[in-house]
Amino acid sequence: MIITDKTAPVTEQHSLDVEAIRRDFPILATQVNGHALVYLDSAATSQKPRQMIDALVAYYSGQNANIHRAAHTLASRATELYETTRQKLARFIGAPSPDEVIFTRNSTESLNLVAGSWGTANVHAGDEIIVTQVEHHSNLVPWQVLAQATGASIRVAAIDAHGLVDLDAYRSLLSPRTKVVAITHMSNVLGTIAPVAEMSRLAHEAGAIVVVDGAQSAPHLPLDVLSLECDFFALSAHKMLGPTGVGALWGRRALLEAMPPFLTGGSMIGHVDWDRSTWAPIPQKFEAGTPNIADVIAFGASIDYLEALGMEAVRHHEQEITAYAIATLRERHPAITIYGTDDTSVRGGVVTFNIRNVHPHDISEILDERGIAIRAGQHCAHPLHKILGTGATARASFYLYNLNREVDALSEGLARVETVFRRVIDRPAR
Amino acid sequence: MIITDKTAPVTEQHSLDVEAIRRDFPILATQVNGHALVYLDSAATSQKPRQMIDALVAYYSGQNANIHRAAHTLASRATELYETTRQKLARFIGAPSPDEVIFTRNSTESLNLVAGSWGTANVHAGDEIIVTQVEHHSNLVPWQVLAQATGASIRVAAIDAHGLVDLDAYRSLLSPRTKVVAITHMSNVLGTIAPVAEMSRLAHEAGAIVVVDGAQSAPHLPLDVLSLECDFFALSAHKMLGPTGVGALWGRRALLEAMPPFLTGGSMIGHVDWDRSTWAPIPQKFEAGTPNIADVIAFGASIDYLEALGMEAVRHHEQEITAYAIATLRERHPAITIYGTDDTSVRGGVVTFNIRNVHPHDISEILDERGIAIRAGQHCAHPLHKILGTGATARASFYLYNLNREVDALSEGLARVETVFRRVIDRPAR
Amino acid sequence: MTDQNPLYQDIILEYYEYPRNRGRVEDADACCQGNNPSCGDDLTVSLKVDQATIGPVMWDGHACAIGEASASMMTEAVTSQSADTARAWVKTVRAMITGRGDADETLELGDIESLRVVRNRPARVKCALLAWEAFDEALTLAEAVHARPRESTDA
Amino acid sequence: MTDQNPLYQDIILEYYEYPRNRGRVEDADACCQGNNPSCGDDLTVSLKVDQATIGPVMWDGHACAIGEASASMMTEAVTSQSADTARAWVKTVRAMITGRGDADETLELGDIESLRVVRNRPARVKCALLAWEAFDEALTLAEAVHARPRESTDA
Ligand SMILES: Cc1ncc(COP(=O)(O)O)c(C=O)c1O
Ligand SMILES: Cc1ncc(COP(=O)(O)O)c(C=O)c1O
Repeated sequence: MIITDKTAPVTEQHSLDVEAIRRDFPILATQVNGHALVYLDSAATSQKPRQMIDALVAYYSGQNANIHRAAHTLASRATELYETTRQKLARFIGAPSPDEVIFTRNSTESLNLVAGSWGTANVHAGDEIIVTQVEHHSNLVPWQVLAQATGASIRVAAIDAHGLVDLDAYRSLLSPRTKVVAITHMSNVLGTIAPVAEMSRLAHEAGAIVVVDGAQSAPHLPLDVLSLECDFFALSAHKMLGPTGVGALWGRRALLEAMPPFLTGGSMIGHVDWDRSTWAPIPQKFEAGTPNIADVIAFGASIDYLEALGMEAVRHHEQEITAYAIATLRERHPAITIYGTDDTSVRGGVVTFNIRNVHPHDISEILDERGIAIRAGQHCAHPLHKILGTGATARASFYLYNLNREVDALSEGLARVETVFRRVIDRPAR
Repeated sequence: MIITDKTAPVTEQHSLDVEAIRRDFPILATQVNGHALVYLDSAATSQKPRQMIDALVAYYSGQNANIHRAAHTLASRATELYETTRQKLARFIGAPSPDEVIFTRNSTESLNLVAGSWGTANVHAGDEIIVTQVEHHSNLVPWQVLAQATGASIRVAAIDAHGLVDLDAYRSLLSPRTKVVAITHMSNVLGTIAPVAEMSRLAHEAGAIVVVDGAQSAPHLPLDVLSLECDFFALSAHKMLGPTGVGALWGRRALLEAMPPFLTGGSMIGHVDWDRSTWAPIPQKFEAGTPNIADVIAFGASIDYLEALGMEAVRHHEQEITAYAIATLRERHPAITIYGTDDTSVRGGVVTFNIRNVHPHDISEILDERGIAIRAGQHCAHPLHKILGTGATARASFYLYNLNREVDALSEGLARVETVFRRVIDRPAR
Repeated sequence: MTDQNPLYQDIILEYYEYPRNRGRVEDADACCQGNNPSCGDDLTVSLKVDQATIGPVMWDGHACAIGEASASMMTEAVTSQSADTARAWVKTVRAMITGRGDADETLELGDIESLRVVRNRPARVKCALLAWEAFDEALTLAEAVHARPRESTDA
Repeated sequence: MTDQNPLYQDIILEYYEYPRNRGRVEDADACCQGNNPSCGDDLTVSLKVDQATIGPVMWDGHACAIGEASASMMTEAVTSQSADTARAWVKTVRAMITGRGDADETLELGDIESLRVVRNRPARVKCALLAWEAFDEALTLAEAVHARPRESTDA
């Protein structure tokens, strides 16, 4: 293994040293289809710094053991490392205590946990669950399943023409029947950021709890769950420089303690008899079976990396590149439609677009031939696409390692798309 | 990264080249507390060959992308690699089709999936669920939760004095009320192997389905789910040279297709509307959200490793070391009690024991000072420990990389335990 | 062919620009949707079967250039054919695109040959087959509706 | 002390071999279980409180040598003490073992000093504290049972 220094390039005065950062991401030096990789798909999953990869190698090569159940040295060291990530993550998101942080597989499982455990215990026939129009399937379908099982119903809070939650419409949906408000903090399609704190205050006045899908915000925004005033917050490690297979759920202690377990089995029990069992205290109560030990530990290195850069600086960088991308694409590609607001103070580094009469798959295919990776499709947000009035969209998404020159590469790739599809583009919109 | 050959040391005539194998496991060359590590805790989690670690590094350094949803090259290559592991695992366990293999976090989640999805849809008040006395909490507590939610009840099939399932007792429990028989294939405490095929035939005659907890058998026995005649089979990658954070569930296609989803969200849907959704075909229906892509892919390297050695050879090696361990410990340590049968044709490489009047924690502590890692406690099997009449046990467990000289080290360590605790050992049993 | 994109050959772009048989067959005997939920592709194939002869067949909806071109080509291939020949077409295109199953060597592929390029692009195979699979299903449905006993087309 | 194991000092082994106050207090005012589910340790502390004085206190069950020795030491330390002093003992031992919280420097640790070795062994901290925590809980319970108003012991 190469000997490497452990820390991320330190950030000066809010501006990232992106060239130095890029050297930490081995995949960014690779070629795809004979071209240098231009990775504009971080909203799907981020790339990984060598610090995280090295942590995995170090773990499996010298520290691997099962945790929580043994007295031997490897096992207690592994337990300590695992719990250290819980502390780091708690600090990173502003959770008052590491006990309130539960490790899951991904945001999807975190949201299922809330719907399945808190929801099943607290939602009844006639209750209402409010979601917003930008929800990812993972913060929608679990609530549908809960609603169907309990006889509750789903209410949908509309967005305005800029893709921002319409607060008046939201307010008018709230009522004593509202039990849950499920909000995507940052849309993975429009990049728009929801006014979570304000929505939470209103929801709490109505007596509802607030569940925030932070899959897109945790990687990109400075975070503090207490100032968001929410009750639950879900995130995925793989979107924030971490490994696949790790997610987390933060929840308020009193709620978590009152909730029944979600999955059951080893490690989450108190006493076990043949026909009944008692549960361990939180967070163990919600972590059944052998957890994803190695990846949780390696996720600690990703959090260290983000903290060393500073989330304010990450956010600042992404606002700049997003503004540059919106301006560049608009100027050079008259047939483009860009969705969502242009105001980067309320949007993150996700630029979703269409080119008149060209299917997003064809756009991504042609870009891919030049090593440019974007997404095409519905981005796990079918209902939102109906509202946008399009079957599918193309999405370029940015992260701390992206550069304006990659936006230029995207633009050149789109010029090639326009050449191939010139004749259909020039026709009226279908 | 070091350039390494990819394959495991090829096995000749059923006998493993253990010295060569050990060179593939970097952790086995490390020291713990100033002594060469003697790792006898593989039943908790196995150590990892560099082939698996290299696969992880290769993935994150050059292949990382989210799967199933994109047209770009990295994403389709990652999808292919991910699905290749599904094919390998299907072949490894004898599943008729890769579609019948679902990736989960661990055995515990696999068993929760069956209890939560099949169970909730099919088990009703008055029904009975049979478990055996050796069940790990992960194949017991989910059934308790199901029983409590549905009004079904748990029946417990007894083991005999050798720790083997008493088939007559089992037969007498079966009735038309039996809906599920949940069997641990190989006990993680006694090492005993259940006659799954025979138990399955009897269960099917009674109209019940059979759920096998293969957490301990998949790593150690040649497997064929069809000849086991079971309906579901759960396993954990981390116990079979694979990474943490990956488990699998095999189930019969017709059952899986008829089951409702377990977790919901991205990737497992067909169509999504605001208030209802349809589901993708299996296996996607059961894999909500971004799966543990990297670890599933790396698990493929572990399966390759096991297949190159041959599971017959692995089994043979473990029978030999187990027989040697039982004989050595009995001969040199008169105050020892070893649980379970001595017949290695029906037991795996797990040797659980006690030394008179010495608490297992004290045993493991003294062994740990010499770099010997064993487990002490109840091994997630509280009810079984009540039957064994002991509060806790010490457990040494073997795998394909263990040598007889490590059994000797264990024995020398126990001699040290006896020296420290001589006076209490010489007193009558408490 | 100098600057021609390997996937977006002129023939495919031409079909994409000028779709054939796009729309809905009125009073269709059967109507089936083919979709690719993750990418939002959504095609509907509608058809009539008159005695032993298929037609008209139309497709509607949205897909990528490959998917829409393939849909147009499908309608041209199967219209006025017998059910057996239409099924041979489906099997042949499936075999050409996926490399699995047998092709009917007697069929003249013509323009359809251009779809062969998706073979090494798993993400596009689904697009190219979408309309063919929907047609296959619609045909089966239409036959069931007519409740005519049909001869097996499997070897 | 030459061949003495760092954890298993003679003093701990002596207490393990000859437990003090093992068993159950008859007609106890309170009885609390301390357990460590994953390792199967299970201790029950029972006690009486007579006026302001604690005693008898006994422990029963099974734990490792550290856990059992610690339980015996606990009974010796708290018997015949006032509730306040007993609580100061619990806090002091907790502080010594975990490094968190304040110790009462005026208490003479004596044999209990030997428990300090678990401090860097997280897996054993729980064992060493088991009986003390169970005692703490039992004392609170007993006081509640007597329904006597007690002075706060927190600084
Ligand atoms: C027999 C048995 N079943 C189930 C499990 C649970 O496995 P996991 O913790 O990987 O879910 C284990 C291992 O801990 C086991 O030994
Ligand atoms: C807004 C949003 N919510 C939820 C998810 C689901 O995350 P995961 O697939 O990691 O569970 C994603 C990412 O796919 C997302 O962008």
